[in-house]
Amino acid sequence: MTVEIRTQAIKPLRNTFGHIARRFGEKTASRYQEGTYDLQTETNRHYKPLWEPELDIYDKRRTAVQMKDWYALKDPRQFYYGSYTIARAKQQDALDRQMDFAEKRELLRSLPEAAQQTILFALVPLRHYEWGANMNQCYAASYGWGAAITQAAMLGAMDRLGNAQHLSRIGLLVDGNTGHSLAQAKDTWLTHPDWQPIRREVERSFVTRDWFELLVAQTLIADGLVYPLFYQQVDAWMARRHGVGLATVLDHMMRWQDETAKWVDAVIKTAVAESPENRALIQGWAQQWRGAFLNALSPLAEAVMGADGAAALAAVNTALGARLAKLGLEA
Amino acid sequence: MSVTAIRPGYHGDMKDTVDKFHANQILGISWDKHLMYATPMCIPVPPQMPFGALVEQVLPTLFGQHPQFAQIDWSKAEWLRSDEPFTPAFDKSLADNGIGHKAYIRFRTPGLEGLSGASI
Amino acid sequence: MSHTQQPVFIALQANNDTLPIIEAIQADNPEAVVHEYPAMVKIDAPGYLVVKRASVEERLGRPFDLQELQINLISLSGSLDETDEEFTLQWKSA
Amino acid sequence: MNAPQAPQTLNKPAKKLSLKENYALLTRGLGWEPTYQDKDDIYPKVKFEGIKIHDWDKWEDPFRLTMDAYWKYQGEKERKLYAIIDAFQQNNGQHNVSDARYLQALKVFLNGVVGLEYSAHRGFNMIGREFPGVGAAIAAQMQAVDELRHAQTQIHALSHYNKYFTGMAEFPHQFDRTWYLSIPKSFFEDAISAGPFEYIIAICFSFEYVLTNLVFMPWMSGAAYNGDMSTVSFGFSAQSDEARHMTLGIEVIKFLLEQDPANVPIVQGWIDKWFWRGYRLLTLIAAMMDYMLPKRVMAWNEAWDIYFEQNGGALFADLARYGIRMPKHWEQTVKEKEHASHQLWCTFYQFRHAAGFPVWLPTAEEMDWFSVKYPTTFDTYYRPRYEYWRELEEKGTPFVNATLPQLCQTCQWPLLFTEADDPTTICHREETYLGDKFHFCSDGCHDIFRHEPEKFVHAHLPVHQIYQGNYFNPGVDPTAPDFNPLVEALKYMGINPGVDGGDFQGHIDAVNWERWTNKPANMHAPMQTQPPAHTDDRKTA
Repeated sequence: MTVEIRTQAIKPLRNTFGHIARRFGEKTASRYQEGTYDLQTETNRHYKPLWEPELDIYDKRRTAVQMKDWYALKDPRQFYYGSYTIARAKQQDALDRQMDFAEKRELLRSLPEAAQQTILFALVPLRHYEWGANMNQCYAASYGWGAAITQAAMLGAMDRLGNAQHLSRIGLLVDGNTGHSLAQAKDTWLTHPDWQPIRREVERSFVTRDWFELLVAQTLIADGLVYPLFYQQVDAWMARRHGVGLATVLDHMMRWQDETAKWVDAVIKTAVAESPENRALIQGWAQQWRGAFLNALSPLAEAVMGADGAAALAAVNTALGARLAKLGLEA
Repeated sequence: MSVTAIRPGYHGDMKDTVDKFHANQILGISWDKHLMYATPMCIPVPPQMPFGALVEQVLPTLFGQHPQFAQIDWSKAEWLRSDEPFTPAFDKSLADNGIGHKAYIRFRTPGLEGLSGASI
Repeated sequence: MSHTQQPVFIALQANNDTLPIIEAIQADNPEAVVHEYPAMVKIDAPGYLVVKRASVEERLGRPFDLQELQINLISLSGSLDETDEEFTLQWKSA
Repeated sequence: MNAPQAPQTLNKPAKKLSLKENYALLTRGLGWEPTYQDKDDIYPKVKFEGIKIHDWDKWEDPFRLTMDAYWKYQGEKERKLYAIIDAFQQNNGQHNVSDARYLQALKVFLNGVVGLEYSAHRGFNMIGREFPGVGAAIAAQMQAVDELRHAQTQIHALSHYNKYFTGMAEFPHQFDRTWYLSIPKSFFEDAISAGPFEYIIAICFSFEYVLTNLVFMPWMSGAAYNGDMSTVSFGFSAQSDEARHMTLGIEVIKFLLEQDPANVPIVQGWIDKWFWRGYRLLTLIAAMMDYMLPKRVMAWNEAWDIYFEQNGGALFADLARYGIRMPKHWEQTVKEKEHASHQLWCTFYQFRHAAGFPVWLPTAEEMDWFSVKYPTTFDTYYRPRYEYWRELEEKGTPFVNATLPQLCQTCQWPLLFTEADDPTTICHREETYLGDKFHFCSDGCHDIFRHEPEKFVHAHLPVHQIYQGNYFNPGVDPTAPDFNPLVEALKYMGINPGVDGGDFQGHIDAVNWERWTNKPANMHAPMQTQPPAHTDDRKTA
């Protein structure tokens, strides 16, 4: 085709969009950059929200944190919808194979009853915790400012739904697809005394109005304690007693958390470094929620791991402290 | 009917009140059956401008390119204000002619109904 | 099943993957009319249209999950019901 | 450990779950009735609109997607789509489209639609959080990320065009500021500033179910016909998500209507409002289909007949059992379908110097096509106007309207539509509220204002903003002697005066197109840039 031959030599007039070039220079930009930066409308708003007339539809005042440029809160994974979805499809494919293997070999159903009871008591109720996390990330994605942070928060919200459904599948692996495990786990979540403190904190997060505080509470503090406690400490505790059958299906959760923590840490670190005011705010939130979740998890750790519970939780808390210190917060 | 909002007292800002137009008011204006001008126009005008000045000085800048414009006999033109017929006093101001901020006037020119029988 | 004669439709991308699906739809819905547009095939039917997993599999020669329709679906009209066996569009009578 | 006893089902063979059972187990029951906080504090926005929901579990998601299936199928769609976009870019597919006029439609799409998709994303995030029912919230969340997908795939598909042609480089800036883009912007901000139920009726039902087929089916098929495999790929791929959304739209409406009879009049009011809002917005698509696709698949009036009158008619016949009727003023749309695209193109033509893309008069070949497609209107009302304008162009005195238009307070279009039964008289409606006058393009827009004047007074009308002196860039001194408010307003809108808009003849895109492809910029006309210096871009009939 003559056209194609001719066009090989044609130099483009510009390499990217104007707003991208102003940020990163007049050069070819990545799909993450073109698909993310300056995507949220900034000005010339038309109507006052019927649901919050005191503020604008998008409004920086929905958090006390202040940023000169909210797009500084970028995602180090550079997830836009396409790269995110393709990555998750691939991971899900691998996970499906693990789950399939676990089902065929009855890895969970062949565990002793006590081990199964631990799974149903300690892990399956966390599907409700994940649903709560979904709601909270969705909140940040709704009321946050700028496509960089809200995009990552929303893709994360979908991850939380996926995690909730994965935990549900673990329950179904145990109960042979009857769904009894899910009913039991919900009852545990709603009524078991050792689970009530954490449910209380999750419900408190639902009425937290500052979306950045909520991100700190959920993704940095709560997840920073819950994930290593259950998917490392409990997982290891179970492996010592009953072998690694459970680990084959639980491994996914901690991998997910390790990946997501890269985003969380980048966001928090950047916001903390922006100003002493931001640092003080985030420090206050981190401290307050950390105390609350530690207290809430304490009876649960003990209920699951008995005498080992307190040490496990302490180890998790120490690790969180080290992580906070790296982000510019108090350990 | 009125709006249903989360709390009583919901009200948007009045974005286009006259105080925001630097001593001008704005006026919507349309020449019926002359769809070469596919939309009515909106212009800022001082409220004290005599109606005659609007016709003689402003309208030529809006519609002067139309070949029928020069043929208009203004004494026969018919005027509508808020889509109701009215008779303007050319020597009086827009304000005194009841043409306030964000008024909308139309004029018709009997015998001059656009070009090609197609209201161009 | 009672349904009205109000039109329903399904539109699929015109490509190699959708050929067996379109054939299956034609076989299972004798009243359906196939319209070809650039890059798109739109199939109209009076009141009711079904895509059957078994019919697609017969033509495809491999297992087919009806959720795979998502990949090449462009649009549809009508009230949808999806089971493991059938993907049904219809307008229900009052 | 004091956990309750496990049920005695262990080690019976695992049951095979059907699609419905699997979805139900993995989705239902994730939420719970809170006891530590008041439910109204957790979900503060679901009551004020007056919609009564008694049982959220009655919500049905017919596609029953769990996240694993969602990732699987969406991941597959994304892989296919980006493979096509990559191939398109490697082959410089931008030079294989029908002609350089087609590119102008892409500008409207990028500048006007990407912002809509992103707003839709944010709106669905909100209802994904605010709906207390898990099934409904998940459906909204999946739609939320789908809408993000649409914004991004559109940017990525059109990114390559931006490298070669003008008027696409500032799309977020233009969406916030350009006068004709306040139409899509205000549409979506109207929806997103409403309560969650109105939002979902507005977008899922009125817009997506009733109207988006018009955008994505005939228009995208047209893109394919014009050789744009990049756009058609994102278009069809997006519409397959829309198919899910539309299905959701139907389920939403049935759910609301079945939950409580008191919901019916509220929902009908929203259908009336949002049908009209969406219909007015689609005038843009009408003009793009009829005027900006050099090779055409169908005319706007045919598309309206198929996708609204027939399909919409079937839908409303189905909803009649709930006491829902066709949207108010729908009859007027049937009359207007013979005019709307032409009236908007005339408007763009007269304001072409203030547009972000060049405008042209239809060629003789195209006017003949319009005569066939619009037998009752085109030759009577529009052909003579184009022919007169053509005459003025040939005389060297082309027509330009240098004054700003009167805008509709609701839809924000200039008052460009005529009375439904008199295509020679511009339709104008007026309302006085709190001492100020407000103007409308139609009874539909007038009705919408009268229901919510408290909301619509806040509309940001670009023409009024220019006259208030608010439209110039930072650093520009409006008191300087050489300050030209209209030129500065164009710059503020992200339009490069004298470059982006104006006449297609001689436009930089047309010139570059011919230089690069050796094909005419207008496929129905000779080359603009080749000797002899005969610049008549018409094909002689």
